[in-house]
Amino acid sequence: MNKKHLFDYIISIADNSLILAQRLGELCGHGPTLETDIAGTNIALDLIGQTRNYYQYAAQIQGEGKTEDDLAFLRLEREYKNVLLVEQPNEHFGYVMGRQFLFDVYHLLFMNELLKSKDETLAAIAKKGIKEVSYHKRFSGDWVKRLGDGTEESNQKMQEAIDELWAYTDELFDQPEADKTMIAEGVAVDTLKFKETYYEEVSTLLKEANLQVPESKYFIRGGKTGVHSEFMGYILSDMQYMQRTYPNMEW
Amino acid sequence: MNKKHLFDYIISIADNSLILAQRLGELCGHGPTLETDIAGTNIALDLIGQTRNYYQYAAQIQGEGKTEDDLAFLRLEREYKNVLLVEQPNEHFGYVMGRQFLFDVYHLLFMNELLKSKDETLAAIAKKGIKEVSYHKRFSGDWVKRLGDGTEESNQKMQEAIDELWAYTDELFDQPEADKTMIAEGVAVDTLKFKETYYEEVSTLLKEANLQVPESKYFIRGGKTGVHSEFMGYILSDMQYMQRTYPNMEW
Amino acid sequence: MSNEQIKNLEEIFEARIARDEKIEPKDWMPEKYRKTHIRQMSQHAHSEIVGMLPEGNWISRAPSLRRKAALLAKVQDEAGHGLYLYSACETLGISRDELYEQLHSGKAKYSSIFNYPTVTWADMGAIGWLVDGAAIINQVPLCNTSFGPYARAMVRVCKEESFHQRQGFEIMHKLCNGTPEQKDMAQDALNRWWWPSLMMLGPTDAESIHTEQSMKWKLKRKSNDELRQQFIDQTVPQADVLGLTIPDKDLKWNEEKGSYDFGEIDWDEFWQVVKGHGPSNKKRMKARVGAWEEGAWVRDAAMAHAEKKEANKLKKAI
Amino acid sequence: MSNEQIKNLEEIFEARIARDEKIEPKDWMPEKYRKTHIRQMSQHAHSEIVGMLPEGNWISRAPSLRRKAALLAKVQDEAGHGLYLYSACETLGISRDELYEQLHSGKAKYSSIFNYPTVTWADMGAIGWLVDGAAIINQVPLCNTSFGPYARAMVRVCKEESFHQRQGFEIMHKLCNGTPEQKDMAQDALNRWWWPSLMMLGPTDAESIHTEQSMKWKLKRKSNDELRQQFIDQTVPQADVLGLTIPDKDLKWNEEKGSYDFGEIDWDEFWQVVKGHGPSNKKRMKARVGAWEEGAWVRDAAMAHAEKKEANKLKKAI
Repeated sequence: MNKKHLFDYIISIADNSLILAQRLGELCGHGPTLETDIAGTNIALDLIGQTRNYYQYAAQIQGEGKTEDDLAFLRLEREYKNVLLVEQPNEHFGYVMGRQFLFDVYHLLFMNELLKSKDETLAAIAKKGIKEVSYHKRFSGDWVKRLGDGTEESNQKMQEAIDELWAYTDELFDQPEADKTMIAEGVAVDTLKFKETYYEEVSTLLKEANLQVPESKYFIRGGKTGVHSEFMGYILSDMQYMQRTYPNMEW
Repeated sequence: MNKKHLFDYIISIADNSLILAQRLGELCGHGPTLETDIAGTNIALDLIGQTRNYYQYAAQIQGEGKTEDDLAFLRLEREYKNVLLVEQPNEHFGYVMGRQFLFDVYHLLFMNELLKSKDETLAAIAKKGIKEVSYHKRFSGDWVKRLGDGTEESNQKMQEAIDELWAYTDELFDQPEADKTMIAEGVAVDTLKFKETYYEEVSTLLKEANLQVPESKYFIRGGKTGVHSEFMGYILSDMQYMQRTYPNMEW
Repeated sequence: MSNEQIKNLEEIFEARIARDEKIEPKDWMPEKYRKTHIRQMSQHAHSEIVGMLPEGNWISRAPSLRRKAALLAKVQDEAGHGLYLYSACETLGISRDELYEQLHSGKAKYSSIFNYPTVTWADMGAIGWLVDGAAIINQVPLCNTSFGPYARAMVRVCKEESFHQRQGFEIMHKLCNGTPEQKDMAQDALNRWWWPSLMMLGPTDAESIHTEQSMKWKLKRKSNDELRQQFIDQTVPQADVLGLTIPDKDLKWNEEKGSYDFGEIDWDEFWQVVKGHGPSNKKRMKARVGAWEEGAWVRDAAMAHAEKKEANKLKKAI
Repeated sequence: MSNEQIKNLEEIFEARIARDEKIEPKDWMPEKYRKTHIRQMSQHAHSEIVGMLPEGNWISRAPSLRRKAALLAKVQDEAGHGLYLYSACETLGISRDELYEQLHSGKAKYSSIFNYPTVTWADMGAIGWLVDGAAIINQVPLCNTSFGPYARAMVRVCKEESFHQRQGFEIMHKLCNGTPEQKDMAQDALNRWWWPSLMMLGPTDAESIHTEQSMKWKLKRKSNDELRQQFIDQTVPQADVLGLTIPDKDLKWNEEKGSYDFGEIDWDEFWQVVKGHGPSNKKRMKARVGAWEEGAWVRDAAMAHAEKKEANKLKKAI
C-alpha cells in the first residue's frame, strides 16, 4: 500500500467537505429564513464531522504526529485538493443550493461506493455519513425544485446558477494519480463508474424543477491538482488566521 | 523623552494611513470610472509612502531591530491603533468618498500642525506629505460636492454615508496617554486645537454640497485604544496572510 | 362584553395566575397581557436572532475544527431558540413577518449587548460565559412564567443556554491555561464584556418601567438590580478560578450583606447603545435587513411553488 | 464620392503609409482601416483594464509595503494605459461608453491570459516577467505603426511595460534566491503561466486571420509564430538565470536554426478560454460589468453636477 497515495486520497475527500462547510458557515445568520439557516448549519456540521474523521485518519496514516487541525489549517493553498465547485462563492441563495445539490448528488453516489472500500476506516466513515448526505441531497434538491419551479425570477436565478456551476461538475470525476493507485488497490472509489448516473440524476431533477440542463461541453478544473480559483486564497486567509497568528497553541 | 510613548504615537499615525490605503487598494479596478480608479490608487500610494516613513522611524525608535514590515504586518489586531473611520468598508462610492473626505480634512489640519513638531523626523514627514494630502482633500471634497449636488439618488446616498460615518469623526480628536505626553513634549499634535476648525470646514463643504450636517451627538470610538470594528479582523487576515504564512522571508 | 363582565374575567384570570395555572393561547386574556407578552417574547426572539451575528463573525475563523463545530452548533441553537420564541409569539395572533417588520424598523428592541463587536476569539468564550450566564439568570425564573408556550420554550432554552455557558467558560479556561498571549486575550475579553454584561440585566430598578405588572404575571420575578447582584455574586468566583481580574476597582466582598459591592455602571453608554448608537448597531441591522430583503425572492418562490403543488394536487383530485 | 475618387484616395493613403508617414485622426482613411484600428486598439485597451484584475487580486495581500506600493503603481499604470488607448480609439469617432458596451456584451475581446487566476504571490512575478514580456514583444513594433495616436500611445506603454517586466523578473529573482518554499512558489508560477504566455502571442499563422492587411498597415510586422519564437528565445536564458525549469520537455536549443524548438501548444485550451470558458472569464466579466453598473449613479451624478455648474455660470453671466 502506497501510504503517500492513501494520504493524498483521504485529504482530497476531506478538503471537499471542509471548504464546503466553510462556505456554508459564512452564511449562518444571513439566509432568507431561519429554517434555512438552521438547515445550512446542520449540513455544515455534518461536513465538519466527516472532515474531522478523515483528517484524523490521514494524520494517523502520515505518522508524523500531526493533528486534524494541522491538516485542516496549516497547509498552503496549493496543497488543498478540494474540487473548484465547493469553493465557489455564496452569490445568492440559488447558487448556494445549486452548488450544494450538484455536490450532494455526487457525494451520495461517492459514499455509497466508499462503503465498499477495502479500507475499513474509510468504509466506516462512509457508513456513518450516508444518512447525513442523503438528507443534504433531499434538502438541496427540494430547494432547487422550489426555486426552479417557483416564480419567474427564481427560475431565472436558479438557471443562471446552474449554468455557471455546471462548468465545475466534470472535475468531480477526475482521478489524479493517487486516486488511480487507490482504485487499483480497491481502496478508492472509481468515480467514473457512476458519472453517467450522476448526470442522469441531476438532469432528471433539473427537468422536474422546470430548468434547462446545460449543454456546454466546456468544463473548468484545477482544484484536484491544487490550482484553485481566486476565491480560495480569501477563504484560507480567514480560515487559517488564528492558527497562523498564534502558532503552536491549543484552543 | 518617553520612547515608548513616542513609538506608540508614531504607530497610531501610521496605522491610519496603512488601513485607509488597504481599503482603497481593495477598490482598484472596481471603481465607477477609470479616472477614479487612478486617483484612488494615487491616494493609496501616497498613504503607503507616508506609512513607510512612519514605521521606519518607529522601528528605529524602538531599537529592537524590527523592520517597517514587521510593524505593518506582524502585530495583533488589538495593537493596531488606527481610528475606526478608516477601517469602514467600501459600501459604495459615496461611502468611499465620504470616508476619505472626513479623514482628509482632519489629515491636512493634522499635517499642518505636525510640521511644527519638535521632532525633526516627524516634521519632515509632514512637510513631504502636506502637498499630497491637500490633493487628497481636494479630490474627495470635489466628489462629495458632485454626489451631494448631483442627482436625487446621489444626494441620498451621499447623505446616508455622511450620516453613518459622522459617528466616527469625534474619535479623530481623542488623545490617549501617549498623545498627551508627546503633546506636552511639543512632539505630538494637539488635535483639540483644530477640532472646531475641522467641524467648520466639513460643515461648510457639506452645505455647499447640498447635504445636511448631521446633528447626532452620539459618537463611536475604540480604534485608538485598539478595540476595532468587526471589519478589522478581515482586513488583517488578508493583509497579514503572506507574512503569517511564510514567516521570516524576504520578498 | 360589558365592562362588568370583563372585570369578572380579569379577576378569574388573575386568580388563575396566582394559583400558578398556565395560561394557554386559546384562553381568554386581557389585551395588555397579550401585548406585553408579544413585546417581551419577540424581544427575546429578536435577541436570539441578532445574537447569532457577533458569534457568527468567528465561524470562519475558529481556531480548531472542534471549536468551529461547537460554534456552529451554538449559533444554530440560537436560531432554534428564535424559532420557538417566534412560534410562541404567533400563538398570540401576530405573524412572523410583522415581528420581523418591527425589528427591522427599529420599533422592537433586542438585547443591547449584541451591539458590541467580537474582536478576538476570546470573545466567544466571554460571550458564552458572561452573556449566556446573565441570560440564564434572566431566564430561569421564566420557566415558571404564567404563559404556557413561553414557559415551555424557556425550559428548553435554559437547558441549552446552560450548556453554552459551560462551553464559554471552557473556552476561557483553555485560554487561561494556555500561553501568556492566550491569557491576555482572555483578560482583554473580560475587560470588554464585563460592564456590558452587567448592563444587560436592564436599567436600575429606579429607571425600570413595566416591573410591577410583570411581577404579577410572573414575567418577572426579581428586579433588575437583584438579578444583577446575583450575576455578580455568581461570576466573581468563576473569574477567580480562571485567574482573571474583574475590571472594577470598586468590586469588594461585603461581609455584612453577604454579597459583592461593585462600581458605578456607565448608564450613558447603556442608553447610547439602546437608542441605536452603539458600536455595532448599524452593522447588526444591516445584516438582518439585508438578509431579509435579499431573501425575499426565495421566500416568494417557495410560496409560489407550494401553491403550484397544491393546485396540482387539486387538479389531480378532480 | 465616386468609386474612382475613393480609389485614388486609397492609393494616396497606402502610399503615405508605405512612406512611413503617420495617419492622423482627421486625415481621410478607408472605413476598414478605421474599423480595424478601433477593433485592435480597443481590444488592447480592454486587455489593460481586465488585466488590472488578476494583479489587483494581490494588492490587499502583498507581502511587504514596498511590494504593495509597487503593485498598486503597476495596476495604476495599466489603468493609465487603458485610458490613453480608449482616448486614441475615441479619435476615430467611437465613444468610451460604446467601447465598454462591446466589452461587457462579449462582442469585443481582451487578451485571454487574464482569464487565468492568480493563485500565489509568485504569480505577480510571473505575470510581470512573462505576460508583460510577451506583451512588449507584441507592442514594440507598434511604436512605428501607421496610425499616429496608436503609435504614440505605444511608445509610452512600452516604456512602462518594460519597467513592469523588469519588476516582475525581480520578484521572481528574489523568490528564486529565497527559501526553498519561495523557490517552489516561483517554479510553480512558471509552470502555470508558461503555456498561456505562449498562447498569448496568438494562434499559429495558419489559423490567424487579418494578418496580411495588418502587415500592410504596420499594425503587425511579424507573424504570431515569429513573435512566439522571439519570446521563447528571449525568455529561456532568463529562466536559466533564475534557476527555473521551463515546463516543456520538448524544449531544446536548435543549433542549426539558432533558436529553440519547443513542444506542442494545447490549442484546445486556448480556444476554450477565448470563447469565454476559461477558469476566470466569468469572474472577470462580473467584476467589470459589476463596476460599471454599480458606478452608474456616480457617473450620472457627476454629469448632473457638471450641468448644474454650467447652468449657474450661464445664469451669472446673463
